[in-house]
Amino acid sequence: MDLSLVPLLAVLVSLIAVVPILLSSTKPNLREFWTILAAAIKFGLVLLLLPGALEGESVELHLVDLAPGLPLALKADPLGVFFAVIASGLWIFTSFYSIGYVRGAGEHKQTRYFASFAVCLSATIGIAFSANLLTFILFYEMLTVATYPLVIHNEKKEAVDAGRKYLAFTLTAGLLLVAASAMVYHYTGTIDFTPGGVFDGVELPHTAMLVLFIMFLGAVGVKAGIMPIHGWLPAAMAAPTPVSALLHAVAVVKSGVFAVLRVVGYVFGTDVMGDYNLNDILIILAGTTIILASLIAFNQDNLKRRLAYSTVGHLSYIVLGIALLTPIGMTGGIMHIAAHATMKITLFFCAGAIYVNLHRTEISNLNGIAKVMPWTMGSFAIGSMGLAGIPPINGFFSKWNLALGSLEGDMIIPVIVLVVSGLLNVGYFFPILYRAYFKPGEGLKKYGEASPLMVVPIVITAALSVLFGLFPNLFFNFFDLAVDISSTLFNNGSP
Amino acid sequence: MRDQFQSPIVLLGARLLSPYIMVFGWYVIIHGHYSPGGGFQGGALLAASLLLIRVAGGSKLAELQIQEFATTPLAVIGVVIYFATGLVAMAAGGYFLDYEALPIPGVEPDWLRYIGILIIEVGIGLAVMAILVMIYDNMVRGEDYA
Amino acid sequence: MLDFFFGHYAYWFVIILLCIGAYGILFKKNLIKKTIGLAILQISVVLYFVSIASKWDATVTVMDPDIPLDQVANYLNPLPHTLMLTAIVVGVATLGVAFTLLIAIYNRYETLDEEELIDKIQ
Amino acid sequence: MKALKILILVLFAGILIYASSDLPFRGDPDNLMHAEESITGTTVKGNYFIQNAYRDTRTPNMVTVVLGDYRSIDTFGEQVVIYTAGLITLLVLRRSRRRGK
Amino acid sequence: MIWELELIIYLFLALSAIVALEVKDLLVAVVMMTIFSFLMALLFVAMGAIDVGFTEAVIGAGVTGILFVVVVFQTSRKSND
Amino acid sequence: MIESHLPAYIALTFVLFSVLIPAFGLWRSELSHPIAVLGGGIAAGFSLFGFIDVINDGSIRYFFGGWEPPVGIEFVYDGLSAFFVLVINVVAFFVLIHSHHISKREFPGKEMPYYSLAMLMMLGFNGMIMTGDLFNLYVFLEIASLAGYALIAIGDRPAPYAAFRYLIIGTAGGTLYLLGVGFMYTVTGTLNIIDMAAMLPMLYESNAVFAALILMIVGIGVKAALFPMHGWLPDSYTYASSSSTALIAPIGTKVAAYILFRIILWLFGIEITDAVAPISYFVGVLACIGILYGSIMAIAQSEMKRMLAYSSISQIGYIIMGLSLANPWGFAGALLHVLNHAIMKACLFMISGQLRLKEGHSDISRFDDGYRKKYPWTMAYFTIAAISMIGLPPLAGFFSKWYLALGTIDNSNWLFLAVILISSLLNAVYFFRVLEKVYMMDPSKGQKEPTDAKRDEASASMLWPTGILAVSLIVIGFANAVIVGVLLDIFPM
Repeated sequence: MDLSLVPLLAVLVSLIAVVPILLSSTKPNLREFWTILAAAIKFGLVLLLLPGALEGESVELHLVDLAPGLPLALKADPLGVFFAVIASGLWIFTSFYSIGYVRGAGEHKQTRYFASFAVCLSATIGIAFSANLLTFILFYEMLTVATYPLVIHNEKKEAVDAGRKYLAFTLTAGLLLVAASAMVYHYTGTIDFTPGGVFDGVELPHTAMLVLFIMFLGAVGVKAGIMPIHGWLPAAMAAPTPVSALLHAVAVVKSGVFAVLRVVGYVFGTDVMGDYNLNDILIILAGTTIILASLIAFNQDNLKRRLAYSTVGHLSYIVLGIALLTPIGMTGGIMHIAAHATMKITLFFCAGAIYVNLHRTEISNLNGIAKVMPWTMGSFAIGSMGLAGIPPINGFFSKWNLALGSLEGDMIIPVIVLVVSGLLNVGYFFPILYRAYFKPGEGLKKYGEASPLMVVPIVITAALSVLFGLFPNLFFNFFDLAVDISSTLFNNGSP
Repeated sequence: MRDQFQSPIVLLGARLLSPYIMVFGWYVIIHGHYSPGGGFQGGALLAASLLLIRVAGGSKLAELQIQEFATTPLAVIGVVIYFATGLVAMAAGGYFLDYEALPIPGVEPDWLRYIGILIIEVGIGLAVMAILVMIYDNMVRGEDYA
Repeated sequence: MLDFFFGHYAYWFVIILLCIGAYGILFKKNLIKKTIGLAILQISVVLYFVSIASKWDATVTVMDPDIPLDQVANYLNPLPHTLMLTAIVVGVATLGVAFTLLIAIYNRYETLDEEELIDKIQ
Repeated sequence: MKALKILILVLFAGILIYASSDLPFRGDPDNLMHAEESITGTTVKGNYFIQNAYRDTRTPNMVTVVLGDYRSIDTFGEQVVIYTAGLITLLVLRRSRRRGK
Repeated sequence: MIWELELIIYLFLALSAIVALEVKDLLVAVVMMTIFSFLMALLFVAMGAIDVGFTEAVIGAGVTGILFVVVVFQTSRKSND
Repeated sequence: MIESHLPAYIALTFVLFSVLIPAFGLWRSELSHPIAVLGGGIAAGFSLFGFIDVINDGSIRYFFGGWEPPVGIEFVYDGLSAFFVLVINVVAFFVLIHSHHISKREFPGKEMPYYSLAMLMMLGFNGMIMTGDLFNLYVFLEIASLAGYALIAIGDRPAPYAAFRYLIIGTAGGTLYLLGVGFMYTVTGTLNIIDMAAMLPMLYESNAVFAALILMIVGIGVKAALFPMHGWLPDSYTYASSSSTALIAPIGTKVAAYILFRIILWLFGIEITDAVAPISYFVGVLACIGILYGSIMAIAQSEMKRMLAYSSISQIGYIIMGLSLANPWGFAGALLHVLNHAIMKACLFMISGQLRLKEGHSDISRFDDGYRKKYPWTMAYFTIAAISMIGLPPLAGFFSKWYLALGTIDNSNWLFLAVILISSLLNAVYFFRVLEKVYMMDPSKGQKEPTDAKRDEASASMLWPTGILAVSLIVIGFANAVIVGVLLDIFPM
């Protein structure tokens, strides 16, 4: 079976779905049918690529030349497939959940919402399958633009400000990416993603390499939420909750860390990173971010903002794992992409369900809600315990690998950071659970559980978190895939 | 122009002078091959002879001479004479304005060029005359901006 | 030194006239004065071209049967003269347009003073 | 603003004086534009016009020949410029026929 | 070329240009401008450019002069500088 | 046979139609517009044909009057001029189609001189691009400029004053250019560009040549609105009639930039340009200042046309920056930006004209989300053009910036690179501001519900040209590798 067109189709399917979504703007049921159909098809297409990826094969597709010698090229390599499976899989749940959410909350401009959502997913899959930096930039900017209407969705002043902030950060990042890519092209003559890096045989002065790396860091770090350029992320909490779930669990921030992985592993290469000591910067930034974000999360009373800062911290786990430059650490980082995605999406779904059901957003108002929303809060408990790193949930598994990886690299400080931040995670999640389960609630009589369209996705994602924690190779051989990917990055391209 | 200029003596002088200037203008155009002058100077003289009457006698008298609506077609005709000369040369197989290619039988190439220059000088003269009068007319009448 | 003077004094006068024209454009507030400055600037450039066309002891550009054509030093250079005929016409056309605009401006704002105009527009 | 204008004027005068110091002597028949041959060996326009104008067109006035023949497209452009000026007065000043209604 | 003659014309040229720019009555300025053009035409002829001189006399001193006068009468005659 | 006459055909088409329009227009004024569109279409067809011909068979030199240069005047129709001719004629064709309703509304009864002058302006621009003679260039420059002044003088109440300022500055610039040509002629004895370029390596040490270069750059820089000489542009573009602005803005400054290309890269060559002083770097710095200045001023404007006018100052800076880099990538980027910017600006100014026609104003502070409902297609096209202006892939605007960035890196010119990046951000600020107004409710006005506006789209003759230009931006974005491949062949070194 010829799979060469599959990556393209996987990218295009949701983009094409925009047309019927826009056309059926007056018929909500039909519109959402299109969304779910596109999500299902996309997931199926991505799964087609999975067997090949497990074998370590890549599917390449060259489309038109974007510039002389620089094609618009897609390449479904194992890492891309790994990311695409997560993104497209979780999109299905998000779609169902979105339907329940926007109808429950009575949101306006639902057509724009679903259309932007579809474009976002196309861009995300495009990012996953980009074969070179120029293609990557294309989808990266597309993601920026497509997310903007989602951030400003409710069009209140706060949301508009958040949208502007988001644009300011991400557009600057995009420009830095353009400049940095141009420099890489100038120095090496190629901007294809190559395992082991493109700087093979290119000698650059240390400062030049440092400047280049900092430019890349600024470019991809924004979406990855590395401090001090994380500012847009908590602000973007003004968006509807499914959007937050998508932004903070799947599409945008994961594209950011995915980009970090691409830059470190496929542009600079682990050897160059180590030779020029560039990973130290990354480790320091990531460690600081983890601790600081957890501390800030303590002070947030708004549930979504607390989750946002938790996201900032956990993204840096992944960055830390990448920066350790050890196979096991890298594996842990890659695994944490999946782990964090399932856990954090659960938590955001819960926050949205609470909002739609009870119209409560502050943590201090959540007393006793576990009695009215047992399924939701049960899932919330699983997700938060997972993020704190309690076995057997999948968060523990990736953290364990991260710790092993830092020990493998003879580094002790990352381990301390991990332990401290685990405790901090416990510190800011357990008060929520305590309030929900043990404090008496007020005025909750008339409420019940949220609509099944929302609860079912929540429970499934929570269950996935547990299942992946128990059996890392359960459905898609995720663990093996992560191990394969990280091994290709350390042996100069050959697995 | 304003009415205070309409003095009979000036008008008389202008009417006396105008035909001679006009004749001189045509002479300058035609004789441009042998002496200083040519289409532009001649056209300006022709225009001067017309403007003289207009300045001295006002618009009423001017209408007896060349009426306003006639200036635009005259200008167009002037441009077309020049343009058509070039086009005819082009149609006959030469370059644009290549007078040697003009399809006039029995004339040597150098004399063809002589004739070509003469034709275009007449075109220029006509256009310049018409346009200078046109500019004057439009300027005197002013703008009717609401 | 004297040679240098005879070779260059024409240029210096052209420069003086050019600067007078530029002065009119830059410093005069009245739009008609600006137009006069523009006219001076244009005619000065014409003067420059005409003065470079000259040769010592040469005759005008109409063929004289007594003066052989192959000794080009005997005739002035006709090319700058031709160019300047065109340039003068272009200058006149420009002035005509400027006058047209001046009348239109005066019709609308009843003034041709630049500062008053800017006040009235805002 | 005024200082800026004075600066512009001074700069303008300066660049012109700078240029004029190195211009060829006026009226010198050895100038490149009057010389027998240009430094790359191509025809010098002025000389060609003087020598060939009468032979090519039987017209003694060289300026007329250059204007009407050698550089006829220039003259055509010149005529178009004047034509443009005429149309401009028509456009800007002419009373529009429909406005009265 | 007679350089003494040229020099005198140059001086008058500069003089008339300055007067045309500095005088407050615009009609006078226009007349000075016409004189400027006429002197310029004279200078052209003195330099041997008879065609250019002829044109300048007809256009600069003639047609432009008329148009200038028309403009001054259509607008205002006074100038503040 | 027809190929060898192509340059003349392109220019003469405009002459023909500029006399045909009065000939028919005096009879029936409403015929002017279709005749003008016909003329524009024929010329665009010729230039497309010619461009393909030049790419395949090499450049064409056309000798007017049959006199070979340096005696006569020639039109040089090589890759660069064919490219520019194609860009301006095609864009002008669409703008001419678009201006039908605007001309009926904004200057009724004056269509005949208007369209005739539009033809003459195009003649001037085409002549400037194709001519191989420096003085002939001046003549065409004046034709184009005069027609341009007149087109600008039609419009709002202060339009004649804006046009008069443009006339004074522009004619002074033209005169400086002519003086520069005079110096060049004095030193070299020729006016033909190719002839002169062959002589300059032996003569460039003369002060006069250096001064001539400065005078020519300043004189043409006025027309190109290079930074300190941009003063005329914002007022002119704002007050002029919408159709005039749409016609002049995408074309006028580009042609002037083309002349700078010709002078600096072809006539002098980059070595001689920089022999006495680093002129090209200096021009590049001016362009950079212009980029930042134009972008910042555009942010401060609330009138859409004025905002676009300042944006033009900024965008012309990109083109001239690419010129000053004088390497293949910068050159390709600059030329690609000529194409992109011509299309984008034409599209945006046409949209502002549509809004003026429908709403009576184009004041951004009065835009609201009803516009999206009233003019869905117009606003969609506006979005495409705006995003392209910002430079987001895969739209065309991104790629010109990409090549310019490559060019700056090739020269290790980090200052210019930073300017490109910063100005892109500033572009984003002023375009997203408009998009926000149009696509969202306004929280600052306390608006809670979307306005219930009825659909009231502009007529097809306005919508189609805008749409085609907007879609072509996407096409150029994907096809830019082909275009750049052609452009890199044109580079003279």
